[in-house]
Amino acid sequence: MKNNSNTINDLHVKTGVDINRCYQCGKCTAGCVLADEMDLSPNYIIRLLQTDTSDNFDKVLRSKAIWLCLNCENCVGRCPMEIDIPKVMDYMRELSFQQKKQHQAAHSIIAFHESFLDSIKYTGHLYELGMIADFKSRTFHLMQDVKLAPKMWLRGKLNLLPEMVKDIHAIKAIFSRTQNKRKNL
Amino acid sequence: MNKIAEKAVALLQEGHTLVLGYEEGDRAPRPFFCRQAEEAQHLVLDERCTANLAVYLTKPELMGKGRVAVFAITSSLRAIAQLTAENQLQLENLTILTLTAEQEIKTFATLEEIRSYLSEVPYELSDTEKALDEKLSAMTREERWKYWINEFSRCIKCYACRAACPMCYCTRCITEVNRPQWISPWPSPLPNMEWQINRVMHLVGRCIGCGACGRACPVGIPVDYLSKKMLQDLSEEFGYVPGQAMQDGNALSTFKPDDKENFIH
Amino acid sequence: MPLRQYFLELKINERIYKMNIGFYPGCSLKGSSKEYNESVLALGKALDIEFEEIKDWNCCGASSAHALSKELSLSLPARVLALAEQQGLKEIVVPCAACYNRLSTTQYELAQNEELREEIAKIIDMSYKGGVKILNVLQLLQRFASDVIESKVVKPFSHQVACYYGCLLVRPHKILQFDQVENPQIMDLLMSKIGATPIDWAFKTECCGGGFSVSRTDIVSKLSGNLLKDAVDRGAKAIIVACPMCHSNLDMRRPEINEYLNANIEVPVLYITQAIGLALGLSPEALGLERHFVPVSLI
Amino acid sequence: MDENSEFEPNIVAFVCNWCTYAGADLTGTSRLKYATNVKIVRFPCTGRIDFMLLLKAFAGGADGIIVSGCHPNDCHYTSGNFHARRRWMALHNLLELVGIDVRRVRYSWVSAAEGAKWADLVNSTVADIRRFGPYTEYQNVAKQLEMEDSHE
Amino acid sequence: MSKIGVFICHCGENISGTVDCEKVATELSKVEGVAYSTDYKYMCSDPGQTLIKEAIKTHHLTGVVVGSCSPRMHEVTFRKACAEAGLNPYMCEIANLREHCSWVHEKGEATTEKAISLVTMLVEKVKKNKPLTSIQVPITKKALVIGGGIAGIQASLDIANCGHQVILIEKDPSIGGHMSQLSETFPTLDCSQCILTPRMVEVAQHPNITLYTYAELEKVEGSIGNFQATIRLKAKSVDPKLCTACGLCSSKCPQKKIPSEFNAGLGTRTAIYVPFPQAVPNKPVIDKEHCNYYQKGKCQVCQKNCPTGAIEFDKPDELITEAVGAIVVTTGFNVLGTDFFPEYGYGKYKDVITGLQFERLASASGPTLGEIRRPSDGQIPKKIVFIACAGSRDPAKGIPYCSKICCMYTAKHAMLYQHKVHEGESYVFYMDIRAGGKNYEEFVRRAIEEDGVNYVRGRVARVYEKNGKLIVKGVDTLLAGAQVEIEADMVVLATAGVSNQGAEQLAQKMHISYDPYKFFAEAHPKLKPVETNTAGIFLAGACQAPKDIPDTVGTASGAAVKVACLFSQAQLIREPLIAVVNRSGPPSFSTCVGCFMCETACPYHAIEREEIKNRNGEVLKVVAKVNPGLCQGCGTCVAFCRSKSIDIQGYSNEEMYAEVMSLFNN
Repeated sequence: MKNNSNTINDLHVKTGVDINRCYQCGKCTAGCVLADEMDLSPNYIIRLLQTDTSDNFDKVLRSKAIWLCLNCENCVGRCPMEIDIPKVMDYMRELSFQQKKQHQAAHSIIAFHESFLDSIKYTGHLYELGMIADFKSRTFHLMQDVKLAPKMWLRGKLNLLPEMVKDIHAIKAIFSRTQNKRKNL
Repeated sequence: MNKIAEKAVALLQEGHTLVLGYEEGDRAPRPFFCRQAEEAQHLVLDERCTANLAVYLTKPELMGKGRVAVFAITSSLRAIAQLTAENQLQLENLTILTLTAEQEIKTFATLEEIRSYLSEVPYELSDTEKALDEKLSAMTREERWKYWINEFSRCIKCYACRAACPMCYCTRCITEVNRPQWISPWPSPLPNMEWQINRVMHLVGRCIGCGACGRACPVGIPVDYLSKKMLQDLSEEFGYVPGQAMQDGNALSTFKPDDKENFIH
Repeated sequence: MPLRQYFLELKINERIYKMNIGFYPGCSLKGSSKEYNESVLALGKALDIEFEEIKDWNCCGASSAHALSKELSLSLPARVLALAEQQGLKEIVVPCAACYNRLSTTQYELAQNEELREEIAKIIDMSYKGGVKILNVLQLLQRFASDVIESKVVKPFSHQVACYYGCLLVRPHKILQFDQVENPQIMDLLMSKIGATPIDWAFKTECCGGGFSVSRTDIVSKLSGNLLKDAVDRGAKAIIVACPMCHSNLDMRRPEINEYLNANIEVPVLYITQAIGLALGLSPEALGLERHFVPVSLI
Repeated sequence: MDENSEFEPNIVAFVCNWCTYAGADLTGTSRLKYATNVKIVRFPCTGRIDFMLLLKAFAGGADGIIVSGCHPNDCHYTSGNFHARRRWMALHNLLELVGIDVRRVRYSWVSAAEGAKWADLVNSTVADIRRFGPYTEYQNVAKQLEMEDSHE
Repeated sequence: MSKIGVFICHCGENISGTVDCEKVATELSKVEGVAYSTDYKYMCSDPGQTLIKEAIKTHHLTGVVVGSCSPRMHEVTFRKACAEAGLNPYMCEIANLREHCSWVHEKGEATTEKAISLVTMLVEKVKKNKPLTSIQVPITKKALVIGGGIAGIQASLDIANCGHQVILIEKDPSIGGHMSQLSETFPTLDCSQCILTPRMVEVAQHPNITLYTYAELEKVEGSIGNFQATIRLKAKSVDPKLCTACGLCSSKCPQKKIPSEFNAGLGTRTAIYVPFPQAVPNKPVIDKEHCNYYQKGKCQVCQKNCPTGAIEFDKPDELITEAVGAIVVTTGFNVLGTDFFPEYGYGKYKDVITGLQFERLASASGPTLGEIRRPSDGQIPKKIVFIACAGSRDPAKGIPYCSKICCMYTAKHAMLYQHKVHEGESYVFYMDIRAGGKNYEEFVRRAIEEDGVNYVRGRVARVYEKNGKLIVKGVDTLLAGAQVEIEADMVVLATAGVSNQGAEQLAQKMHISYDPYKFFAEAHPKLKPVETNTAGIFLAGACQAPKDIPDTVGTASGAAVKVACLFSQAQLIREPLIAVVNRSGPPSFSTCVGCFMCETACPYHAIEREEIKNRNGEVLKVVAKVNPGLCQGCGTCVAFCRSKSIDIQGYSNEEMYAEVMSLFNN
């Protein structure tokens, strides 16, 4: 079923990536370090999007793969048609997150991202200790890395207190503004 | 006896039958055909000399068969370079001299020497021309049209502009072509304009910007502005510099595949 | 083309002059990768390069922002670059490959799209021109070290090394325009200048698992494990990196990695700045070597 | 411009034999309709078109002129259209200088396959010239000539 | 006083449907100089033509204007009719009332008005027309064929067998081209050399063929029927007349490590060499770039050893000029280097080779005598991977187009491998299999079904070496993108076919056009596949685009026929629509002032310089003159001539002026 929301066009407009150039050679997948972890391989994702049906679009939004992509850019570097797949992944992740369609296996990854961003939001920097704590509380991976943290501290790799950006309001403002952006998307 | 005169005498003794130069005139120095050593002392050469002597070089009846020497000012040199590129002059039976900025007499043996000498001398519009340029470019198109039609309506079709131009050496000018009659012979604003447009179009990539045409006009139409302005506007696209004539054909007989075509729909 | 010639050409592009260079450490260098920061600064001193830290800089958003919000992922780096402009910095060094990548990408995206540029400028509420030149550590060394180190070497770093570039330094080539994508050479050349013998191996630019260090340690140990194994199999006595993420994954996650490989790989992982520092006779402490999880047994 | 709504412009088209003339033929065979104001004059090549013919057309009473030939690199004579383009660069500049209304000269490339483009070109040109109105400005000056002509 | 006849055609309803033909005819009869004006249902029909002929005779017409369909349709017809009635055909003009009027306008006044002016325009033109007689150009019945590959060989033989002289030039020391390098050929697997070498010999022995190897085209002047081709015969440093091809020189040559072009770099050759055993001619040449004598000034071992003293050092290249009537370009193609594919490690790993190199490995005349052995250690590869589209369909790094032949030769390679290494395993990574061609699809099926070649649909991301194996990381897109990793012993890249080096310069020398990829352009992609847009120059083979052998041979014979057709005419009849420079009596002789700007403007170099001399032979004036054989009648010179001294027949200034001004005289 063709959908009329014309999602592929949006994708093209917002990211500048024209996925219709893809002729499914699969070189992206062949070189992807995470393809075997993914539920949908990169080239398959592009194919699903090419069909421009809301079903298939949704399939991608709900996939684990989009969250597994590490943006290592191997695929773009080798794509004969220079299709920027990581950009597509970012775009799909953002949509998936807004529409609350994240794959449950991506929970910890998203949790990490959120903790990471919160840390920036409140300190302007990545406050690792706080971030990890926050991450654990989100994921209940309470035991994870209990051995690691002290070792890090011993080696002076862990700051007990966050280092704050002085003009923290500027950072907060950036967050709220982009927040709104995301709302009215 | 000035060094120009001395040189002229020498040249005549060397067997030149004619030395082209300037002599004092009532207003400014005027062209002077020096054939005898005795006349040589009349010769002068300085910044007051403006007439473009090159115009005579293409007239066999004036040049005769013998060897000719010419004291050329910069614009004449430009003309000579261009005329040579257009197969109108054989440099080997000409002796071309000029007075350098250091007041030295320099003799040129080859076209290359002339070109390299000229490449030192930059070409640009005079202040009066710049003024006119500003005045015109400030106008709307309609105003420009009125301005020029008004100017051309004063033209009396004497063709002094043609006679004075070293580049107008055709034995039959288009104005004399009557099948078809491209340009009506009698003076009237439109044919007058048509004549000027032809003149200027024929000078694209050839005009050396000496301004002789303008000075020659008895009714003072700034006809030289048109060709000079074209020279300036198009020099970049056409890579044409006055005096640096293109050997492989002129601006209109050659092209670049990537010439600009922003005006094409 | 022959490496020497290639190297020369790279040098020609880099005009050599001495001046204050902006410095953007990024969060990792202030926290989990202090030693990188220390070694960069120490090396800077040794080669008398003046660094000027960007005042009140913020995190670039690294591996997370772009996953959740395009605007955010552009705004955070944009602020950093805007600050650098305010400070009148012509160019800035960004040792962290992740930051380097994000900053460069942002600069590129904003240069491509005027609308976006204005939008982001509004968001960060600062003026943004985008003229600042962004250098990674290798480019820095290339300009200030490559011709001089050979003469300055006191303790040749005479070991077989695997130069590991990872993804963020070389890709996307369209944006970074840095070295050869599939087979980069700059690190190898620098290392050979201090007496090391870089090996030819297969995972030079393969991903280590980057941002999954915490969230998907299993993936990290697998990816990092594979490349570590290849390097060791080919006789590498040390892994040389220029990216804190690669370092933490290869160093801090070593137990998990060994577990995955069920092997006991002890090859140390050094920042190139540390390796060069050692060769120039700087003390292990000055280079923060003691902070490593995998002891650096080479010295 | 209401006063020009009934005005039927007099437009002449100078086209090359190999591309645009054939293109216009294709317009016919595909039965595409366009305004009757344009009359085609066939030249072997745009390189043949003398700039004086443009001036003469205006003098004769043309309100607009179309010049069209092969696209760059498609010239039947390999380079005629390139020469034409250069000549037009110069003339365009000069007409601007003397204040002739260059908008009334429409230069274009129409290939033998672009029947539709030819129809569009004609229609848009006719529309434009309608908007500009008759080129009386020029024709009046031309008339002065005729008057003196009759004095002869 | 001209008497013009006007004939308005209804074209059934086609014109009269929207144009009032009667009115047009009556209106035209009022035009000054029109002696007869009428309209008729079908002017092109027999009665229609008779009507015109009769009118010409009865009214003594001096010119005819037919208002009908486009001149591109029936100009010839009507001009012929006029000629039959004794009127010079060039006194007949066609007003395009159908395509340019009745078909594009609605019925009405305006349409009829337009029709009237269209006809009037041409009446005014015809009044000024001059009778013209067509030009006859003699034809040099000798063809030049450039490139001695299979295309050049085929074309030469075909033309020669039609009884015409042929000059075949080849830049390499031997003819044969790429085909001589191939092992077996698809889809029949017959040995390439076995079918090629007899033809090569035939060329060498054919009485009508003059063969110049080690020769290149320097320049071409002239036009169809009469080209002047200047050919550079590169110095071979060996006198073929004295040389007995005993081979002693090569065996003694100290330079032994030069990569052999014939073996695509897999073998070596000496500085004085015969490219391959079956070479034609089978005489050695000295490669100056590698010869000690030419490089260092000493050695001359070959000279010392030559029993017949055939070695001639420091002999300069020779330039010869040949008059030919037609040219066939068969310069072939080239295989794309793969250095831009670092991920495949070509050049880095010895055992990653190109398709052409595999051909040499598989060829009985190759470095391994036909055994598939890996270049690195000479072992027989147990596992081999073929990567299709290495460069093709890859705008990012290679070329956007499909190279057409790779699918087939890859299938062939895999097949040959399976035939030679029975226990071997072969994989082909492909995107699409393009096997359009007689018995092609069957061939590929055979590779898959009978020879058990593993076809995997997907591209390879990278190849790297590990413990002596080449790790190939690919994908199977048919398994929803499952990754495939193969430990191969050898990898063969199906490298793209690209235009030959120097193609661009050659095209410019001959004034023929080429596409963005530097392949030569056909005059029409479908209907003129072997013609170029320069009359008398034809194309064949892979210089147009990658082609397989059948296509190449087909186009070669096609081009040969075109040449034969041309040569079958007694002489070329050309339309007299060409430029002429006016001439008059003394003293001016011509209004041309000899600025020769027309010379630089002419795309056909048709402008010559004529010296006008007096009785004692002194040059009075140099003026332009048009070579009627070369002038194609574009008229660029006419618009350019300031003094209007050059004009073009059929489109003269006077005619065009009259035609244009007629529009406004109302």
